[in-house]
Amino acid sequence: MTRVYISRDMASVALGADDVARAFEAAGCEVVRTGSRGLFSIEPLVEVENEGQRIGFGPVGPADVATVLDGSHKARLGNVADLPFFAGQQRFTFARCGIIDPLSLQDYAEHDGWRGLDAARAMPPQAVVDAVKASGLRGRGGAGFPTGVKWQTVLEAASDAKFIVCNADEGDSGTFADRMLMEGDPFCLIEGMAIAGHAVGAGHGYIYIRSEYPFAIAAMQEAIALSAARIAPFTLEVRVGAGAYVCGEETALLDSIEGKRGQVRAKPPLPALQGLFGQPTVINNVLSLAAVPFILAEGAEAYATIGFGRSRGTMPVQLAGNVKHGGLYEIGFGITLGELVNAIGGGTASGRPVRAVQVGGPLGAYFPPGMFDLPFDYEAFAQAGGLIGHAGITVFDDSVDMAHMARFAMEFCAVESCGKCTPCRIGSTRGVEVMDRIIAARDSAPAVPAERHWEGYLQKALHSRTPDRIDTGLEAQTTLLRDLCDTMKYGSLCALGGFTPYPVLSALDHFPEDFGAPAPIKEAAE
Amino acid sequence: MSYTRETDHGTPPAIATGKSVTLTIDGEAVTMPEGTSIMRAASLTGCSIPKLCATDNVESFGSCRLCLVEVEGRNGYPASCTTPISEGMVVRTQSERLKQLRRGVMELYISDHPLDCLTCPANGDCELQEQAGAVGLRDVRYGYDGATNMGQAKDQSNPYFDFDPSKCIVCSRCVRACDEVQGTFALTIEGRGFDSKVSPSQGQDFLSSECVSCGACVQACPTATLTEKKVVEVGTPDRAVVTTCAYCGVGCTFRAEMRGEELVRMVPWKDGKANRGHSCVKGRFAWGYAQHRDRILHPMIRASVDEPWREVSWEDAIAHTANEFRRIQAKYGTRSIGGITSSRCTNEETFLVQKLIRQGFGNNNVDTCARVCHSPTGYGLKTTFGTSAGTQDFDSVMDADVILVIGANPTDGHPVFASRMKKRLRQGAKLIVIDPRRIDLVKSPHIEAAHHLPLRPGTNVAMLTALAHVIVTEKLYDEAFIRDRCDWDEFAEWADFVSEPQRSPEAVEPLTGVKAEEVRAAARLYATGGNAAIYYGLGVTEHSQGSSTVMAIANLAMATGNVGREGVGVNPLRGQNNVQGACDMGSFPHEFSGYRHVSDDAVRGQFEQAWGVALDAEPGLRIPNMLDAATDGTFKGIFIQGEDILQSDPNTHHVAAGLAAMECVVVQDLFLNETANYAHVFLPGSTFLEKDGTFTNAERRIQRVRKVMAPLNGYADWEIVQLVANAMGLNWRYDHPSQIMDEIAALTPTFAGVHYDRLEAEGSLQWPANDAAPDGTPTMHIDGFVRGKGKFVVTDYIPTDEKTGPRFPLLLTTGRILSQYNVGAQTRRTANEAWHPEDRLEIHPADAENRGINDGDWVSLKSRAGETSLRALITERVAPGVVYTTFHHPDTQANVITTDYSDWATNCPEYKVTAVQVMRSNGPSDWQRDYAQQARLSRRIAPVEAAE
Amino acid sequence: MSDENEVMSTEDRLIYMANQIARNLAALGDEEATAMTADHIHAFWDPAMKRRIAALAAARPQALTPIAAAAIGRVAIP
Amino acid sequence: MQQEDTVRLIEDWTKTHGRTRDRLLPLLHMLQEEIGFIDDAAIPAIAKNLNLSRADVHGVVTFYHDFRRAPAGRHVVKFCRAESCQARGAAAMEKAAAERLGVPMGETRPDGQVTLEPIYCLGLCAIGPNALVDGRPVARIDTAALERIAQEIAA
Repeated sequence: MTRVYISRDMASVALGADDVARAFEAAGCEVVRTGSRGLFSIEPLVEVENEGQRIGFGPVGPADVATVLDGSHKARLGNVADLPFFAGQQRFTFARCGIIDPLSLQDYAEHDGWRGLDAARAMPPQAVVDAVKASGLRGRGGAGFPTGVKWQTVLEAASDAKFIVCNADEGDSGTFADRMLMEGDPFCLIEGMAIAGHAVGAGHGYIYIRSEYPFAIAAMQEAIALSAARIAPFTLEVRVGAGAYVCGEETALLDSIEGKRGQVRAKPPLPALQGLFGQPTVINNVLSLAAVPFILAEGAEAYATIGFGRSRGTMPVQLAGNVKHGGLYEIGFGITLGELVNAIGGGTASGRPVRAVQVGGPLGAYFPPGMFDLPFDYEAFAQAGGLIGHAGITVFDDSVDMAHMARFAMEFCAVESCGKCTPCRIGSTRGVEVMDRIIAARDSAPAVPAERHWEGYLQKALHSRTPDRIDTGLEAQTTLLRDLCDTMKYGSLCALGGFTPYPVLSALDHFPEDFGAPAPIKEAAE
Repeated sequence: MSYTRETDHGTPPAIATGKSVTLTIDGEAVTMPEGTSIMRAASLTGCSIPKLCATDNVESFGSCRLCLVEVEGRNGYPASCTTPISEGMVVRTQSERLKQLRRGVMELYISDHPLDCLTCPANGDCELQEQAGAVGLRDVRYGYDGATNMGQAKDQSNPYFDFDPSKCIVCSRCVRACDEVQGTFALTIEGRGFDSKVSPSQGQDFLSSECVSCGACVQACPTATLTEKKVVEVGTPDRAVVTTCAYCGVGCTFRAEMRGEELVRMVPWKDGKANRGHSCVKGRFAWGYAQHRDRILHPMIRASVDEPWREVSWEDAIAHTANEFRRIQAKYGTRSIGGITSSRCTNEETFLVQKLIRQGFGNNNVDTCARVCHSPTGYGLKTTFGTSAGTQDFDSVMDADVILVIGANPTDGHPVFASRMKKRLRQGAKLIVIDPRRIDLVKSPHIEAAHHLPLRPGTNVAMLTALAHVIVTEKLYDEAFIRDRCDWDEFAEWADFVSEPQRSPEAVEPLTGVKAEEVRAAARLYATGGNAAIYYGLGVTEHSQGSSTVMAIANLAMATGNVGREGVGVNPLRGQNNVQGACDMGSFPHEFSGYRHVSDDAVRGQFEQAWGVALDAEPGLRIPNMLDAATDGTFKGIFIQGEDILQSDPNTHHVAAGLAAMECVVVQDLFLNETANYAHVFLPGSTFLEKDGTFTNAERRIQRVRKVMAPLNGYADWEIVQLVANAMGLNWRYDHPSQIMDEIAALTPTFAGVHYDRLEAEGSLQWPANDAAPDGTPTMHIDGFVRGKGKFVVTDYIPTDEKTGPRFPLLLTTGRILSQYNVGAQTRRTANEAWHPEDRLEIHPADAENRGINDGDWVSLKSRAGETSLRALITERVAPGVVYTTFHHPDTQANVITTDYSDWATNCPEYKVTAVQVMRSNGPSDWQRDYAQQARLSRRIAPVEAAE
Repeated sequence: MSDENEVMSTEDRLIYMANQIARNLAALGDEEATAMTADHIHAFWDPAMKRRIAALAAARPQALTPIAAAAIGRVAIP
Repeated sequence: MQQEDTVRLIEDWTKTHGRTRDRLLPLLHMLQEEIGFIDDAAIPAIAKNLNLSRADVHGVVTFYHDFRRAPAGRHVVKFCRAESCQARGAAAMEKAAAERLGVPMGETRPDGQVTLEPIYCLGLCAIGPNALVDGRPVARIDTAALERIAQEIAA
């Protein structure tokens, strides 16, 4: 019987992988459902096993069974791992993804699974924490805080009840690495969490997954049930979000697990000291925890040698949006933005020129191609007024209206604001309104009203309300937009309100022409 | 004490660790306790950081973002409310940059806020307005045509305050106050983001929500969103007087805020050590009775109770009273008259009434309403510990690990203290409830008792002895404590007694109806769970075994070493505002102030010397004995100050017969109460707002009552008693209550250090306050019991003679409800009627079904003492076989049902156990109709003649 | 109104009270219970009540329990 | 479903899954799964079983966009509006979807046949515009794909 491998990843299914799998089953093949290899332009991908070799075909439709099986299909890719997209990667975390049956304990064990956990359990907790520290692993959720330092704090906190919480509330547009890992290699995350539990003395863990990821939820739940005995006495459960982006913020996530409104807590106290249910808690992103088995199995050194500056190890970069070869690309830090977008991503899917890329999700900055020589590195991005975040890169072609994207950033913040702090709660809504005025003024240019002075003290402001009192001109509104962004950036309680100014201001700074400004200032970057 | 508004330091004090931290704030070196927020540290240093969401009675929240500061070496601008100080920190609270950020935030606030300051009820008293000025907001550049949350409908459902969501800034202070301070969790934020709104329960109006109208949210609100109706109606206050609430035994301190001569609102005072800035629906809002049109403002007399009242001058009324008492004594003997002091009046007034009786009447026929509530506490704790009072202050509960509540319903009876208790329970303390009813503490949002022992009414002693049985037989007692602090032989004798097999949980299970295993678990928790504190109420005392129960409680505390430090003890929750004080002041017929027996020659000698008369060495009559003597014809006259014995005392028929048999009943009260229906002289009383004095709360805390307004009736109560005394030939010359307190201090060792100037300086003092304890005594029996060795008393379970049987198969127990107070004379004359317009009979669904009773049906409630009718409330709060009602409404007259059984030692009535039958009925009973008719006739006041 | 016979007369009540005190103290043993019952009546009863219970003890000895009767015998009657 | 049935459902669920506060979201998910929405009338029973106030539960239900307070249409289309899908033309497709399905974004069609809702990212960001159609992921939505979805919903 011919064995074929077809992804069960949600993206693959969205592209029709289930129908393809059914067709191969109907043709009498043994179909093994794997995770996704991570290159969506070749999905649905079918790999046919032949004398220990896996020959890839893709994209493939249900009608293509015969030609695939006889090898005549025109989308024959050969050994998938040899494709340039894969050959250039350093797959530490995603080594098994797309290759194994994600819910086969046997597959997992045969592909180096559990080696990290076994190694960790043979060591005293402090040694495990030391290894994580030595690896240079930094939190992959966005802030880039050293994981080992966090673990040390929890290890040292005195309590009978400590928790490991995995933040799998991957809500950033342009990112899907967490989802892919949970669907494609769930035991890896489980192993990472069990190691964390051993390292800090926690007995129970939670994986908080957003409800928009039904496949990941199902995969994790099944994997937890299958591996319960292997990780015992450590125990795990999945908690499902309910449509709140802000719950990706770690303290809001903790409140959500506790059954509360997912509002952001003020820090301090740090979750490491008073986290879930007030107890010391390790809260890490999926990719941070999933990197841990490799570090323990291969040694901290193996991980730390890869990377750039203070950003050590690999980063699973996600290429998204209007990009030809979208997908997941795991690589050591230091690769430039331009290489990722153009060389690996192959430019836009539409074939039009790239105009902007947004890095790090809805709270990340927009960069023009003029800045494509930026190396992928936490510090370099911060310096350039952006952030790596969860390493999602969303590509836009030249049809994009950056004022519209700035408005959308504010709108998204308004939709997802938890409503706790004022800058985010009111500011995001005002931001949409200001952007509407800017767009209206831009589109009806050059109607900048005559110079008007808006003096007036509070007294005046508080006692009269005339709708047309404000200056709705471009200049005044742009100034107001900058002031609002300043208030939000420095005044907000968490990154949702605090980082929304990044996309807004970067759009304004790098694409002023979309905001009705007279002259582009692109040259500066070049 | 300053009467200005208290400074809000923004965040609560740090939890004491003993360590302190030195930092620099705006260039000044400051040392503060570790854990203090930057905001609080700055405020205490005198520099104020703008804030809106922070207020120091709830935890910091960090939402308004006005309080941002600069900290050297740190990125960004941390919120000063949520950032704790640290060693060497250098903080700047003011800079151009900070001003810019704060202005930016304020601009956003004002962009979603109505611009109607001039017509807003909070104008001049609004934190948003104040902070907008403070951050120098000049203009709102966002305009006013964007999205807003304005224009939402006002919720005016609560009788005392309005909710205007248009003015809400979503700071969550109300929500947090409801959660953290009150512990009701009635408020939430609905929705999220820009659409976030404060919502009572499920987006309902306040009245139909879970809100208990404690006022914490109104207090917390920084804008006009939650505003007292009275402020809207009268305007913002312009002066204030700090005083003590006249409702329950918690003794909350309030700031009475006035506009001219009109009381605008009562605001809980943060420095009040009993309430710590919290309040309940009664003290906060239900003070309207003080100006109610039912108040009688002129003295009245009549020859017979079937005549209408006739208004007379004060002179005539006083002279008439004195003449009548003298006439009766001349005719029937010195001991033929007596009096009742009021637990609602001040210590000074109470002291004067008992002095009038002992000095002026020449006998000891004085009693007080503590007779019917906590007299067993006095007896029981005096016998075991040596002091007739609770052992702790309220703060102590925050150190308790196990809280045992027996026969008390704090969330209804002592709501402000209950909120503290609930806070401690939410922090993790364990709770044991011993009560026939499933009171709210057993299970309410975020609170759940570890053990509820729903015992059959009347079996307290059996239950407590069973707990003792477990503690002794499982050797869970604290031998070191007992050997050190008690008499070991007495303990051994008691231990033998409780260890007898017939007292085990298993043996008494058929009596108490509580599973033995649950009793054992509760006993183990109490004995081994850390600091264990017992709180009890009238469900302990108002039994034929009230005194035994109190002693059984004391035994448990001693056996487990839970006396003499913070977090433990035996704590009676006193009913009325000054019931502790009334007892302290010598209101009982057998003792002088400070609980000293009248037969003690040395003590009596002191009083004789001070008062210049010979005093009676024999105890006087207790209230029920006075009434017995009256029906027998030997007791003919009584002076009753501020108590409505007809409604509050058991067996109404017996009370009525006693009163009817007297020749001169003098009632001094605010209203023509039920007892006044049998009175010949009515002397109008004054409210707590109209006089100076002191109240003593359940934690022995003596607190000042301050005159807020002139007495509407012309005199404060103490002045009236003085007039009566002088008309009877005494020569009293008090110009101010402070002089009365000086006399009390001089004659009462436990009060020796209590003087008004000290109370002004300290705010309050807890007795004993004397040379041995100059700062008063928050916790008693620290180094030894007042009586020397703690005394274990064998408490045998003697069942009450009140038994159920075929005629009266159910057990009635009585109690009260949050919104009403005692006989309801005050609260029924306020909008609190909205929550509890009538007394209802709680009955278990099974008992109701057997009788064909539906929820809301009229039912007759009948005991061997009497019968009344009321409407049924079907609920599983009561166990099958038990029914429950309140006694707040005179038209129900629940005490028509209660019997004349009483505590063996103190005659405290057995309110809590009456065998009854319940049947469907068509409405009020004949007796209720007759009584209503009679009351109407009795309350007639003859029109004043035109010529005058 | 219910049956008035069920409300005790003053005399019955005094006897009931004396017996009730004695009954609650009985667990202490006869001697101590007698002494404490006597103390109790001495300390808390008004002179008229004391006189009346003494008279009742003579008139209706069978109505009192042995401890109550013995105690009343020890109370000084004013 | 009758009110008593809902109450029994809640009681049974809490019996097996626990009554601590942190069970609130799982319980709400279960109810929405079973009944299709979170009925205001069910909130007192939820509060009672988890020892919360009604306000607590109401605050949570209204915070999370997943929880419906009224039943949805027979079919639910959740259309992604996030940046990556926008970069691939989602805005135009969203408009087309609203027109073709005859229901504005965020609403249920008067005949109750379909609800069109926004969703922000399904993690299928290189193959947008994306949607969940009755829980099934659909990628690379174009006019033809919309037509297939419309046919499916009409059935």
